Amino acid sequence: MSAVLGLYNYLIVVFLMMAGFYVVISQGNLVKKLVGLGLFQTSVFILYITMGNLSGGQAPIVAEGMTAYSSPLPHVLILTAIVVGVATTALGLALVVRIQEAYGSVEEDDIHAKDLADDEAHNEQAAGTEEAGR
Amino acid sequence: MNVMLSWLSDAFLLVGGFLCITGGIGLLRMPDFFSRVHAAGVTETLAAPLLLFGLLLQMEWSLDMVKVLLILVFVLATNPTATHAMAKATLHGGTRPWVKGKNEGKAGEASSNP
Amino acid sequence: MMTVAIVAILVTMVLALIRTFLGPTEYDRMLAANSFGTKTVLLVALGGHALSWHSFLDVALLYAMVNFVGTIAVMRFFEYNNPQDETDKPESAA
Amino acid sequence: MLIAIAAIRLTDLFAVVMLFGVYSLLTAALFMNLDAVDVAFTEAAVGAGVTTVLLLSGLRLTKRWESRPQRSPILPLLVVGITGAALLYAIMDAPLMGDPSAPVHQHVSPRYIEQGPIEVGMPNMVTAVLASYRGYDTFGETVVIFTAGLAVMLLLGIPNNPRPRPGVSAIGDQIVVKAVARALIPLILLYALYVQFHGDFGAGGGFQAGVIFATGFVLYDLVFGDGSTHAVVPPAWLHRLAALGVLIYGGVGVVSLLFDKAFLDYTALASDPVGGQHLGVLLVELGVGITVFSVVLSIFYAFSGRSRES
Repeated sequence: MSAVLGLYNYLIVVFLMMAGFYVVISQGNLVKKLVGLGLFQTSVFILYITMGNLSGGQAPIVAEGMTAYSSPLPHVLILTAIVVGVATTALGLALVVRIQEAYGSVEEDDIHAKDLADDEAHNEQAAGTEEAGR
Repeated sequence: MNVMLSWLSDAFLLVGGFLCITGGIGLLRMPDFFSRVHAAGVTETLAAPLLLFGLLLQMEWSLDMVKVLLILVFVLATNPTATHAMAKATLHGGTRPWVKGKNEGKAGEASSNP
Repeated sequence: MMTVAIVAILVTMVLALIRTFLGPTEYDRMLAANSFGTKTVLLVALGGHALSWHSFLDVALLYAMVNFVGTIAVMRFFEYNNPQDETDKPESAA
Repeated sequence: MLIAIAAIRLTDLFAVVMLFGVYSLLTAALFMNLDAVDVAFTEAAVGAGVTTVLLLSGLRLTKRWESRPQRSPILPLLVVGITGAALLYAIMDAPLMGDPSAPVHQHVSPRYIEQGPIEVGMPNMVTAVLASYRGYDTFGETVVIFTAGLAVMLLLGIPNNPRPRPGVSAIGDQIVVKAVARALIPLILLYALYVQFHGDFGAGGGFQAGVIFATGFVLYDLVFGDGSTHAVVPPAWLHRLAALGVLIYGGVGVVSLLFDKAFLDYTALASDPVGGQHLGVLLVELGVGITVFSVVLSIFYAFSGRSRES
């Protein structure tokens, strides 16, 4: 029983991670993929913080009469990771906005179809110029 | 004196918790948006100070009490503002309050929702 | 009594969450999300005292601010979409 | 967990983003419960505040409704299922939560906990580790944030005179909101400064303070209309500020080099080591705060200043 309780947080982590993973690989919408990445990211955060936790411990800020503290190292790593995460999310979003402007869509299928059409048009054009050259 | 304080605090917490749940049920059960605004906004505005006062009475005198008061000010300032703005925006957006007997509100709600 | 209050807040949070999921209109979702945020502030304030967390009040104060900013942002960006909705809707229905 | 499922199912991206904000708040509460005050602080400010605002403003530039995927979800589900099963198998061996003999608590952590308050002289170990022991890491992170801001600038750019947006905003011109916001914004900024300089003693520090400070200005821009913040903080300044923050951080390192100490060894900054550490951490946190603030705000400018072209 205690094993189940002790691993409960890890279960949450696995679930969230898989949910984020599923969104990233199955959904066609790029904005939603970003949200999925966010889910995945948060699950990693929770994993680190869970590992750093100490039963009977205290937040790692020195207080009178306390000897047991949670490990500060994972906290530091995650703290910076969160802020870096928002910066990278913003970068991804900027890319999505540019894609929307270039293709008029943020759905993966539409973009792919458009790319294929462009390629075909380009090939035909190339073939056409070759013919003309001959 | 202390017994008085703890009784008072308990009473505050109890009433606050009750109001909280009332608001939650109202939020879930009310028929349309405008009545839900009442459920969420009005009860919350009373429940939050009650709960925080209950907390305040249990705490020892320190800087933390000032912080609780700050939270109180913040919740009291932002919550009614946010609900007011939301209600106004909804009205502006074309949704009309649901009136008993008429079906207009439902239609308005349906049209603003795809 | 603290426990009772905390349980009450938790129940309310669940109710608000259900409304956020169901919410027939966007406004309902906004309202429920805002209400959920306020409840989180109260939960952190009360729960932090009960479990004697460190500097929980700072966090609660921050939540209160962020909640307001988030609500305002949601409203700010909401009706911008309306002119496009007409063009977007048929696509999504198709 | 439930929120995650709902976020997958809903096609209205607007609602998805809102749910993501709520989810973020919940995660922060979970972090609180796991004794990670600083992390909860950051997550609340960043996840619930800034990410929501950015995603919403990005959403305004793209489409709101998602089209239903045509492909069958079976293959992704299968992949996810297999990966999940592997992970589940892996966590069986993971140390139980809160177990003192877990590897995390064995190597450097005890040293940080025992020696940190003595060597660096500040109660908040997270700040001590962040700015002093792991100063290199944090410097790297700051540069990453700076670079990300730069990349967004390159991709989108900040228009100098943003055109008024088409369509009506839901808040429009509400006097009540404006009045309340006018009263609250100074409070937010003051609180950000408190977080910045109180980071040595309690939860807080440069990262959080920068984000909160930026949030105050974002609120101003949201309430008082497009580009009104440009008059307060001109976009041209932001680039310089972001660079200035990184320069402060690097400058502290160079100064310590000049005193024949290692890069970012703050003991060089004052006659007694603890005082030097204090000064160094303060300066470094200030640099981080300035960079984060200006990057977040300029990213917001970049998104909000752009109008949809279609």
